[in-house]
Amino acid sequence: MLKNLPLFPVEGSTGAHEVDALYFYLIAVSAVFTIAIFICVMVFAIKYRRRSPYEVPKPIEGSWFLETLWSVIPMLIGISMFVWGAKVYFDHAVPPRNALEIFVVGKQWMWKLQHPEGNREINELHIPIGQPVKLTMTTEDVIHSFFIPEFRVKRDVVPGRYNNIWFQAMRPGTYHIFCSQYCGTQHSAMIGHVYAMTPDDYQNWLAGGGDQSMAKRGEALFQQLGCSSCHNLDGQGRCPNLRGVFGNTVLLRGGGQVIANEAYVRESILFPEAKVVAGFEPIMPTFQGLVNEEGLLQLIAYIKTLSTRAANPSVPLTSPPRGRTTTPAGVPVR
Amino acid sequence: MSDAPATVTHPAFAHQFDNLGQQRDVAVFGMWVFLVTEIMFFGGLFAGYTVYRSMYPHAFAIASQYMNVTVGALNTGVLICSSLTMVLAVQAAQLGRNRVVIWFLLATIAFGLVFLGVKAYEYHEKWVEQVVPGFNFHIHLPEARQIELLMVFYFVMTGMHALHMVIGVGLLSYLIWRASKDEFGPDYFNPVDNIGLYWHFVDIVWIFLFPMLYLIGAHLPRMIHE
Amino acid sequence: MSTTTLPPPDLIVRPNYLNVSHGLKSWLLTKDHKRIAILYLLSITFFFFIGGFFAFLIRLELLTPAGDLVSDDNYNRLFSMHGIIMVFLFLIPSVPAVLGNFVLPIMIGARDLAFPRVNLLSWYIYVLAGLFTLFVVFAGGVDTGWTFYVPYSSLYANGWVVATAVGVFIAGFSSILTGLNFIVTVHKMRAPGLTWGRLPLFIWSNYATAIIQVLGTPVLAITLTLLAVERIAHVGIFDPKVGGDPVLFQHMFWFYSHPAVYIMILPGMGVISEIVTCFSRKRIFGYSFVAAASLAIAVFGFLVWGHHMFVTGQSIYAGMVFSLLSFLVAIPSAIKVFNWTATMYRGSISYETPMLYAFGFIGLFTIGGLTGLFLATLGLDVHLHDTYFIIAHFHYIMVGGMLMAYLGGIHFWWPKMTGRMYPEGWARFAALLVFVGFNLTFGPQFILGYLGMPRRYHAYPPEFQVLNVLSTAGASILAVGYLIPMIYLIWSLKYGRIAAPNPWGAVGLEWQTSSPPPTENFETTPIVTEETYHYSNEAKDFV
Amino acid sequence: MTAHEKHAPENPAAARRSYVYVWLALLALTFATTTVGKIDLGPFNVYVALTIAVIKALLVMLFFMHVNHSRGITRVYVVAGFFWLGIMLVMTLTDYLTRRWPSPSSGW
Repeated sequence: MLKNLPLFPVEGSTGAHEVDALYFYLIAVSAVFTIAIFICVMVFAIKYRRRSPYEVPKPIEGSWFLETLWSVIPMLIGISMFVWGAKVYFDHAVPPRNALEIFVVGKQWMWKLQHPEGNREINELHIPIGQPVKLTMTTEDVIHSFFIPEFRVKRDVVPGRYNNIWFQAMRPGTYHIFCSQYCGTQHSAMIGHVYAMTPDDYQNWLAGGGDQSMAKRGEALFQQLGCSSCHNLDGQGRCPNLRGVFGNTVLLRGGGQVIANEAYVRESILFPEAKVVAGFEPIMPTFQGLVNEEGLLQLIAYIKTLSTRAANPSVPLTSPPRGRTTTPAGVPVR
Repeated sequence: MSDAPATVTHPAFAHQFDNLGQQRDVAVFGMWVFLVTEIMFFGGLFAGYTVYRSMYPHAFAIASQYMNVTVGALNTGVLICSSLTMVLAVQAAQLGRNRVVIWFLLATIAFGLVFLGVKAYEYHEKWVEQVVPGFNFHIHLPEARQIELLMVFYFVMTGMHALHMVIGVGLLSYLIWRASKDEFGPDYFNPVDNIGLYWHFVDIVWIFLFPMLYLIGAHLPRMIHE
Repeated sequence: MSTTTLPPPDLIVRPNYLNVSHGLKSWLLTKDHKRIAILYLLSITFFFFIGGFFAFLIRLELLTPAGDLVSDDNYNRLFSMHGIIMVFLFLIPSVPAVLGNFVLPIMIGARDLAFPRVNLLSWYIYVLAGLFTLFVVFAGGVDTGWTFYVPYSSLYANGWVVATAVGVFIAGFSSILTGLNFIVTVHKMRAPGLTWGRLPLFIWSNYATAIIQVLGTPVLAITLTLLAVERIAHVGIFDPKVGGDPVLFQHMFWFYSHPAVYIMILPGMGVISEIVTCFSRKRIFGYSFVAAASLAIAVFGFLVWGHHMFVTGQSIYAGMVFSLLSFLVAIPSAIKVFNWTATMYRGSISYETPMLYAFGFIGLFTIGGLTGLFLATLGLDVHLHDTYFIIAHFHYIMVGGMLMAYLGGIHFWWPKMTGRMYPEGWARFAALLVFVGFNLTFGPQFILGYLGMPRRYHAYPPEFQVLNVLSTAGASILAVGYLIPMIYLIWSLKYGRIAAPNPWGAVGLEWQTSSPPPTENFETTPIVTEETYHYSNEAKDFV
Repeated sequence: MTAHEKHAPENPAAARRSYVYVWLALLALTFATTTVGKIDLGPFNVYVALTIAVIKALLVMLFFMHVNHSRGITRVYVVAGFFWLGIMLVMTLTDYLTRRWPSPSSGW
């Protein structure tokens, strides 16, 4: 019977329990207040029902004590909810360093996913259990929202930027993927499944599908688009050498600096003039329309590998690394 | 109902009020509440502008160099003059000098039309320079996209302002018609007063638009090629 | 003529606002706030049933997991038009434009609103907005949802986005003009002796609502203008391809649309304050706190809009600020609920229909308000955002709260508006149906939401079916609950008992004039000498 | 409380004179902001331009729109209008100005 009438979603991820605990706290508080109000209303309505059409009750003005009491107590409870809720939110804002990164591109009306090893899927996501997984997400068209109810995670997928979520599945199983931000005709068909598997099964699955890693594809794209003709990887040309750039601070022309993260690389490909590296002219053409969102993610994956193989700190265009190093993408830590 | 029999005979007196004083009080206050909605209406544009300017300060500075600062300043002056004639028209209406009211209103309309004419000239200039987003936008600077963004705000903001001016000119013409019937005097000049408030408000909007759109990049070396 | 041929005294028709003149023209050109209220009543009822019909089709579609009743495009249009019509053409004008228009000037002892012509203009503007919306409905609809999120609405949607935006823009001006009129009227037109401390709470809450209407609505107008410009001229304003930010649209949209939620609920709270005091025959508990809470909601309501954007990629620090402020804005609402409950303590409570609706309101609003806290909680909103939990939450506020209050108010002031009593038995029965049907419709949706069923889904996984069937069953009961009052209220116009000037034994100026009131509301301007809700043994002629 | 909203000073000639003074001040400020706008003051260009604009707006409101003579409630609404505009700007910027802030590295 309960199979047909689920009342509570499975706790599929390590983070789910914390969200549920918070949920039960709020339910408990709500139940107390709701029941109290209902009982008061019912008891008063019956006990003080009008017994004669001419009766006039004694007026009561109000009470500062009660007003203060029932302002301050809800406020304190509210603040406790806020603190707890903010803690849960912040704890999940930043993915762990060792997270396995998978890339998501939303599109009317499907989810396209790529694994660093090169496996590509549509509306399906295979992940290993017991391992943090970070999704880096963007969209080709409108706003979507990536939602896995069993993991209690959701994030809008906004055009023009990379939003992240992360989770760690606890046990093998199949879970829902929903698009939860309305996106047009087949919004409700933009659904899929997460397949959480043991690490061994996951390795087998990976071996079965991938032909070329994302970074390799990115490298091919890098050649194909002609990036390599200017961004000489062996020295300094008219364009910055991209070795060792990713994850480090870049000094900008006209002052200012920026950390070269996914968003910066993306912006530099599509809107090259926006943040030009100090010491270079804004001569790079835009690649908007020449490379799609998936290709961009592959290029980013490739550029990331340039920083992890042989970072060359002497390259003048970047300042020394600032302690913060990035996860070697494509080489998931196990 | 007949607390103030003297004023009830006035043709403009409305039945829901006790006397003309209350009627005038209500009219002015109502106008101010309306102007508050106008503040928020333009405020939405200001908020969008502020966000994008904080994102792209450099591109906005370049884009503002497409504006003709001298012409903009001149137009600001024209609008200030129209505010002066407007406030003088209100005063004349209060004194019951309806002939004078008409002359000052005509002057206000004239200044308003000059402003709109200059604005049209500026729009034409933008068309020639091919910086009209959506219709005729061809510039080849690296920052072209963000320049387009500012130009969109330029046209929406000044367009909304110009629309308010056009409505204002219409309202002023209506006032002239009523003044020609010798309707205004110390007891009743609410329409002149209220439309005056509206006109001054439109002036204030321009007072902010001028530095926000024209003066951002005026101090920087010329960055666009003619 | 001998005295025996005179009709019985209660059939003598005194001159009132209804019989003072006749003919369509006398209605369409009226400047009487009471007649304009009736015009509003007719037009918003029309749109309520259109919006309700769409809602019913939505529920029918969701009876089965597969999308089989209507196509996906049509489903999207149904929920979009349902939202747009219900929010902009029903909920926002409901209590202020109908009940507020009718009783606010009488309650403060004025002959009319400050600007009667503006009042009529606001109705015509409303009608114009309604015509635009009807045009959109018949031309094929719009499928953006009532939230019009970019870039979907500006670049991808293929419905009548601009026409709808124009309709909403126009409806906004109608709302602004009503608010403006109320603000000026409350400030400048009160009867002698009616100080701010003596104002009925219905006035306070409508005044607070008017502040939101005046300050918030223009921002929606300019936001929709920008949307229309982007769509028509194909320029980027919010489009990331030219460096715009779609999240900015959401900021601007919710700057209005969150406070708009308070436009929809505050006047309802005012109605409840009137009903609870009248049928408890008692002064409201903590008058100044309830009044101040209305203003506090109006002000703080403007500071919390970011809680609609916790998962959009808004800065997490901004999210924290908005979350904390959202908890603070819950306090004034809680204060109101506690005070209504306390008002009943040691009262003299009778169970006429308006009071039944008030009971329903207090209960359902409590649930709606508390579930709002779930959504203000950052860590929990991530899971609940854009699921059926949200749908259930805001329907508990909008339908369980505002619509209950509206129906309660309609019954409460029906004798005053029409001079006739509604049939009490049927009305109680309908109120019960509405309460049961409502809970059955929206209660299961809380569970569906936590299970993860997203909103605006045309088809859904089969395991959600049982709860959806329950919800649809509830909607059927609810629909009957709304149709019954339509029938007996119309019936009562001709066959209802003639209403006395003060059938409930209520205090308040509107009960001191005849039912229905004369055109200028009072024979002589009343002078207020005592506190509001002053129930005492002397001087009250209870029926 | 008088029934009339107080209006311009009683003496019409004095009022006219004050209007002309305000008008001259506004023209001077327009000239000033245009001139200063062409000098490079770094980030201060913005502040100077906006300060002058605020002064001009205040002059128009106080003298041409008679806020200096108007009732308290009118002033309250004028101030409220600008205050709400401030709410919109500040609260929107809480998002945009903190987006680049570093994320908390772990927990609190």
